[in-house]
Amino acid sequence: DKADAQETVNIGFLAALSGPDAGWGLPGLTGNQMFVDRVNAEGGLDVCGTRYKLNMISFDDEATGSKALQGAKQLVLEHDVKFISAIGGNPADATHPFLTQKEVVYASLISTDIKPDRPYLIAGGDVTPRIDMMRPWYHKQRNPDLKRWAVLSQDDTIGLTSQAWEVGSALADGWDVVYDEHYSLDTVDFAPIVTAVLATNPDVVSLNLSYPDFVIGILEQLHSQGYEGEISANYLDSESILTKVPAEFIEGAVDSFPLFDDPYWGGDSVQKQFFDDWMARFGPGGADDVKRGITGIDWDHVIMLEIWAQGVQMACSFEAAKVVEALQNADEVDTLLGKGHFTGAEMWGVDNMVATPVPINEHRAGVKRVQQVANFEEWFQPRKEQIIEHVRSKGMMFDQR
Amino acid sequence: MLLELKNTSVFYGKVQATHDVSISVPEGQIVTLIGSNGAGKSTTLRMISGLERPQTGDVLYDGESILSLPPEKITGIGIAHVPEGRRVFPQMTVMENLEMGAYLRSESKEMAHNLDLVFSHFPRLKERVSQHAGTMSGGEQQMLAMGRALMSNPKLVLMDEPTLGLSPIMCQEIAGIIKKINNNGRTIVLVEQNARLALALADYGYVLDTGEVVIEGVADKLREDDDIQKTYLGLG
Amino acid sequence: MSKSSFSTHLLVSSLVVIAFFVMAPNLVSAYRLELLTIFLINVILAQSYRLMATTGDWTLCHYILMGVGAYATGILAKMAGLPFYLVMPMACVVTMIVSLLFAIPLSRTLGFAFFIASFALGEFVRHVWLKFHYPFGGARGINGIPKLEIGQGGEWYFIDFWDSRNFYYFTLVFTILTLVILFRIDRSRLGDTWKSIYTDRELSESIGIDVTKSRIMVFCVSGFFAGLAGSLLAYQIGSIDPHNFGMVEMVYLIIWCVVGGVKTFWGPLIGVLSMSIIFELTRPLAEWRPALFGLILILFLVLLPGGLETLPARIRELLHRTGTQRGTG
Amino acid sequence: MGVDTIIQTIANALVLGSVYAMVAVGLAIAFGVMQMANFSHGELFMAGSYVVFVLYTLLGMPFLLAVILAFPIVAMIGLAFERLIFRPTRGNVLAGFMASAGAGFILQVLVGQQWGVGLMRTIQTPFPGGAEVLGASISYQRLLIFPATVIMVTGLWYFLTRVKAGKALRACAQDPEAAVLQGISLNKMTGLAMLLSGGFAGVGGALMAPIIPVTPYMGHTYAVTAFVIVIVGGMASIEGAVIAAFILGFIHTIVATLYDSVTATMVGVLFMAIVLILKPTGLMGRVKV
Amino acid sequence: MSFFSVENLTKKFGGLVANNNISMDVEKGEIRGVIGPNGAGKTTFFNLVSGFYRPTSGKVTFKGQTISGMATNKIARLGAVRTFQRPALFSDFTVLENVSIAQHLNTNASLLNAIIGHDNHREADSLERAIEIVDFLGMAEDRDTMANNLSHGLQRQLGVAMALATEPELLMLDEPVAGMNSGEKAVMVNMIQKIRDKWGVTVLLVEHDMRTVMNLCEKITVLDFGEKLAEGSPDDIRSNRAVIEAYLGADDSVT
Ligand SMILES: Nc1ncnc2c1ncn2[C@@H]1O[C@H](COP(=O)(O)OP(=O)(O)OP(=O)(O)O)[C@@H](O)[C@H]1O
Ligand SMILES: Nc1ncnc2c1ncn2[C@@H]1O[C@H](COP(=O)(O)OP(=O)(O)OP(=O)(O)O)[C@@H](O)[C@H]1O
Ligand SMILES: [Mg+2]
Ligand SMILES: [Mg+2]
Repeated sequence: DKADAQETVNIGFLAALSGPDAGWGLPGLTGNQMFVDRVNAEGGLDVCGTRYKLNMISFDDEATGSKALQGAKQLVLEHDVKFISAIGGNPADATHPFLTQKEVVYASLISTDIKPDRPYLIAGGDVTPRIDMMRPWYHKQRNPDLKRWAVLSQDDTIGLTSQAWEVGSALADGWDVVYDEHYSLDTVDFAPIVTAVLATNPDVVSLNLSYPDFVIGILEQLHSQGYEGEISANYLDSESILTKVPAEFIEGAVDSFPLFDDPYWGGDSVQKQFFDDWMARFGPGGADDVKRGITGIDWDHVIMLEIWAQGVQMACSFEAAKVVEALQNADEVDTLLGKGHFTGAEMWGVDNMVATPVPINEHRAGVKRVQQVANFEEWFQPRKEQIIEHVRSKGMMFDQR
Repeated sequence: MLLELKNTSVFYGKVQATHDVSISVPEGQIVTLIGSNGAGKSTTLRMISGLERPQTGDVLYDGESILSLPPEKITGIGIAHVPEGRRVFPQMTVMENLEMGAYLRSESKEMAHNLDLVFSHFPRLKERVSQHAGTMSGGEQQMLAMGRALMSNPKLVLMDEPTLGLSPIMCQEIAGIIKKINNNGRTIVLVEQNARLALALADYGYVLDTGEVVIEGVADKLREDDDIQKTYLGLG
Repeated sequence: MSKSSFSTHLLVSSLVVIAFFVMAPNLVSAYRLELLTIFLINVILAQSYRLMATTGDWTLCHYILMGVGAYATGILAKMAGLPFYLVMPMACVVTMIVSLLFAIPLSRTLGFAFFIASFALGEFVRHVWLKFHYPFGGARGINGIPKLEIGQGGEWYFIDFWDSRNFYYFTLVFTILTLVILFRIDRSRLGDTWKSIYTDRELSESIGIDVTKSRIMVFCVSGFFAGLAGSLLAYQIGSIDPHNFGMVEMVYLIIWCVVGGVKTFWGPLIGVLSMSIIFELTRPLAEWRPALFGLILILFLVLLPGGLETLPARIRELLHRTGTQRGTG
Repeated sequence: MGVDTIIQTIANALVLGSVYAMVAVGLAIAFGVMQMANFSHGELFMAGSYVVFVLYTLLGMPFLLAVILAFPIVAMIGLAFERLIFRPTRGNVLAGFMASAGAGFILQVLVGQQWGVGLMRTIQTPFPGGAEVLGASISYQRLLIFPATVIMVTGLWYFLTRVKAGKALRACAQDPEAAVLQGISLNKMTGLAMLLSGGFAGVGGALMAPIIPVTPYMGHTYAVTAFVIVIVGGMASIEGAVIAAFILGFIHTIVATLYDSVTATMVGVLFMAIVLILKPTGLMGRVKV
Repeated sequence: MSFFSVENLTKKFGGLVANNNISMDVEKGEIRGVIGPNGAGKTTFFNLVSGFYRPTSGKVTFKGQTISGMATNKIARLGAVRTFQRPALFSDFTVLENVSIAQHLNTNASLLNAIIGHDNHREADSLERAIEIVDFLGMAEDRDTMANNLSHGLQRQLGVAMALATEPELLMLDEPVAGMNSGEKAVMVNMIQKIRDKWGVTVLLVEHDMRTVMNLCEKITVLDFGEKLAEGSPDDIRSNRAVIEAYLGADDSVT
């Protein structure tokens, strides 16, 4: 039955909403808003018999630690939010002591934020760095003769951490890592960097989780400097890439941000449903036309929001400790990427990462298509010691950072 | 009267530079403004050419007020200003400087004519057409500044201390040229600290002191009046 | 107004203001108290920036200097494990030393070149933070900076400055101290000497003022207080990274000073206060907000170049003038 | 390092130097004439890219036509800056500089609101493929930039030394008051300077649009580099700006190839600091800034 | 060794020799004039001895110490202070404040003193001395006038007052009467004489105005084309053929 909600519970959205980083924050609002509206339309979130209307409040943290802390304080002290959806990285570092003290569940996009002293931080909706770890393996399977792995990403928190995990995994899967560097966030000209990469004669050039803007610059240069090997990346935005390089150039390129209109999911899948809903509302001619295409960020945030909502329902409570405990103990949770479960202690010191299936895509004639959905845990277990050893040698383990 | 100043007062911020200055310049004459430093001579010239606006009073040229015109328009109606300190364009050649003087005269025939005229007054400029103005000596720069002003074929030439910083011999030469320009039918307002030189050249003179016209008269009379010389010109 | 009645005025109004700030934790909500704390830190920063401006040197690296104080705090407190009463003075001194290193080449330039060169040197430091992961932590920065506390839990004199009320008072003490010191400098012979450099550098030089040394000294003193603000910020957030000390923050600082004015001691205070209020009130504008700040910057620089502090004088002037006025130049 | 890597690096440096030159020359013109220091020069560059985005990507005009149109369109924005910002703050470089920063924010927001703040706008490469030169390969799109810069800078040089209006512009830069006394309108000349400045930035942005991410915030990095170049080159000197652009292009490319781009930026800034210490007027500067 | 001496001072700007091998000696308590036609190098000379320029070669000594190449402020600290040809003052301050800023050399203006409040410039004795200087120069009525509201003549006098406030032993005046009417000139001449007589200050005077120079100076040095042309008493100079030719002019209508 659809009894109307009596009470309202506030949830927060804390990310850059203006300035150069707004591209990382604003899209997150779309998926979250769709979820909130759907739940409210259904009469609110059913928490063991009581229904709560969800109310999302956003705060612009300008991707800056001090502003994020101010935002966390406003969301918690003024609005008493029970959950904060965020991008993570430095803002997570800045807000965490406070949020831990106030016992608020915080969901980061990226798992690298998870630490034992942040008991209420959950992450993993975004497949980083699990996919980055599995790509060397996938390439090796596809073509066992290849040997030389080159990887580069931007010089920031997530780039550094996830590249360490990727390199460890590449080594574990028998690659020679011939290039392992980071470029500055201010880079506008990738010509010299690509020249340096190509000087190492790589078989595969991996962009790790280079931001989409950088991906284009690097690929454009790889193409123009005559690179002919394989390409691998966390996220390839095919549509924009194809404006710069011919489809043949990225034929077979591997990434892991699936398209939700990929036939692989099937016509009545949650993914297709999300895609259609999003297009109807935010796409061209929609009520809230955002004047851009759907991206991974549009559905990245909402995965964690849905997980939190399930946690609340399982715990029959909004208390952070209970919600997180319920999630950790659950056999499985539903996500937009399929069934997931909480794990991660070996990588992050605490089981606060949701391990969803990892979709692996290849480009086929210019279109990204899911090839397989891999099981991370199975892959990780036999390799973990070697990988962790490398990450530790880079100083990137949770207890070293 | 070609030019008439009626009770003009100019302020720099709160400081009053000139008080109720009235001056008449008949066509074809040389009128000189003399007085010590800071008397307001340059200010008066700058006001005529529109670089400063008077707080009160009016400036009539050919009987019409030119107060509302911006300085570049005032050049256009036939008033040329040879500024204090020469102010040639140092990194441009002599030729380019002269071309700038003819900025508003686009007709090439007229320009060629003016150029010939300037070169006839200042043969030295002709030898130096491609020299950068900044590398010329003070006297040569003064000639260039005067030549540049003549390039716009003005009816009225305002000259601000053309002998400033020149050797006595050069002063004589410049004085001769001023006379020649005047004989060519151009009216001249000459500002000078060198009162003797100025009064020797001019038809009529005004003495300025701390922003006010304290005395005026026919140049020869002023030159002979010992009292005036002692009190206002520091001569004698 | 006579001098003495003016100073009683000043005394009374500052007492009222101080009383408000002392009572604030009981008067405002917990979040507002956080805003007040941020405000106090910003006051230190803006006031130290104004000190620079008294010699006519505007910089684009003040936020970087604040960052130096914050990084020094992070490193000394976390890696060296020192208590705050050692960390804070050391952080200020470190910032002062870095300021000195900046000031030596910068003192060879003037005006606009000084402005841009200061930016470039600041960028250099920011890249040092990014490049040298040890000890600066690269893009991630330094997190887990130990809490600020006196004594240990259980001891009678234990004070936990993690508590926002306590931290507020802690910041308040430093803000008042900074204001008192900078006010005294402003009114001192030394302050006059520095202002004289702004008015006429050559003249100052000729009456025996060592202009270069003075400019370097102002830079260092200003850096010292920027370091203090940075140190407070580091303790407040507990985690710092290069992003905290970027160009956008620098532009905000300039907006405060432009809006308030730097001629008088109180200008930057007015600027920080008014802009902080506008900043919080306009949150709902989200993406449009930078445009609003752009507009404010333009309007002030074009219409009220001296900042709010000159507003009363401007109004008086406008009332004084009547329609007969003709434009000059 | 192999020979082909060295040749590739030189080619990279020439391309980068050309881009820098095109952006920096515009700044130098504006600064040379009435000391207009445009903080938002990068936003004019961004506007040039958006002109290509709108005309070429959205409306389907030929790419080169869009690039050519970027000149007048962005020049008009430059002119608006001159009218609304630089003219009222004339005589105070810092005030103009900061106020123009405000204008930059406004442009960023307007563009973001009109064409989306999404991660980027990508523009189809109009000239796919590339050329092999002595073992180095450069895409045609990049190759285009070098001759374009040569043409534009030569054109500017011709304009400033052979055309009356250009000479008048130089006259204003050398002595504004004396220029006015020759009948040259200062307002027209400052307008002209900002038109040219905007036009250069616009064409630079337009040419680069297909090879860099186009976002409302893309201009900042270019503007910062351009300011460093203009200071190294000597503020108002156009030759200085061109020379410094290529020096920095080479420094950045070589260090980024051998080490990394963070170090490259640091070396570039250090280079500027050294130039300022040794020669505060910049490489070709005549005026003390 | 003289009180103030210049030996073979040379300054080149690129190819141009603005000062060439100039030497002179000035005794304590003397008023020395330096004259010469425009462009002769007087201002350059002045800038060299006051530390604004660094000489290409040659040396300047003051009280037995070499001061050439020293920064202006250091030279000022030693007691050789210059004034400017233009009116130079701190326009946002009153007359008294201007003088009192100039006194800073003789006060304990340190950062520490500023912070603990021990360097107030209204301290009794320095204030007394500032008032003394202002009154001595006949500006008693204008003590609290803002400097930029003074008349031209008074602005120039204030410049001298500020120089005096540094308690100099050598006062270098650059065209002190430029821009003054004859009344103001007389005041200034009188003032310079009083400064020397009352405080024993040595004066070095660069001036165009012949009458002022002739009235005031015991000895005059004439420069021409960057070189020393002549040196001697006013009467010597007046009758020196070379000086007449180069500067004073044979035809007295243009001098
Ligand atoms: N731009 C200015 N700002 C403020 N005051 C000024 C300005 N220009 C001139 N004055 C003042 O106005 C008064 C008149 O100056 P002006 O230059 O007209 O005198 P002048 O007679 O030409 O003197 P000189 O012989 O030195 O050229 C002086 O007191 C001067 O100080
Ligand atoms: N900074 C400089 N750079 C190049 N040349 C200079 C410089 N300063 C002065 N000169 C040149 O040196 C020569 C001497 O100039 P200076 O100013 O010393 O003359 P002056 O005797 O003071 O003349 P005036 O009586 O006109 O003030 C002149 O030819 C001048 O052009
Ligand atoms: Mg004059
Ligand atoms: Mg001189």
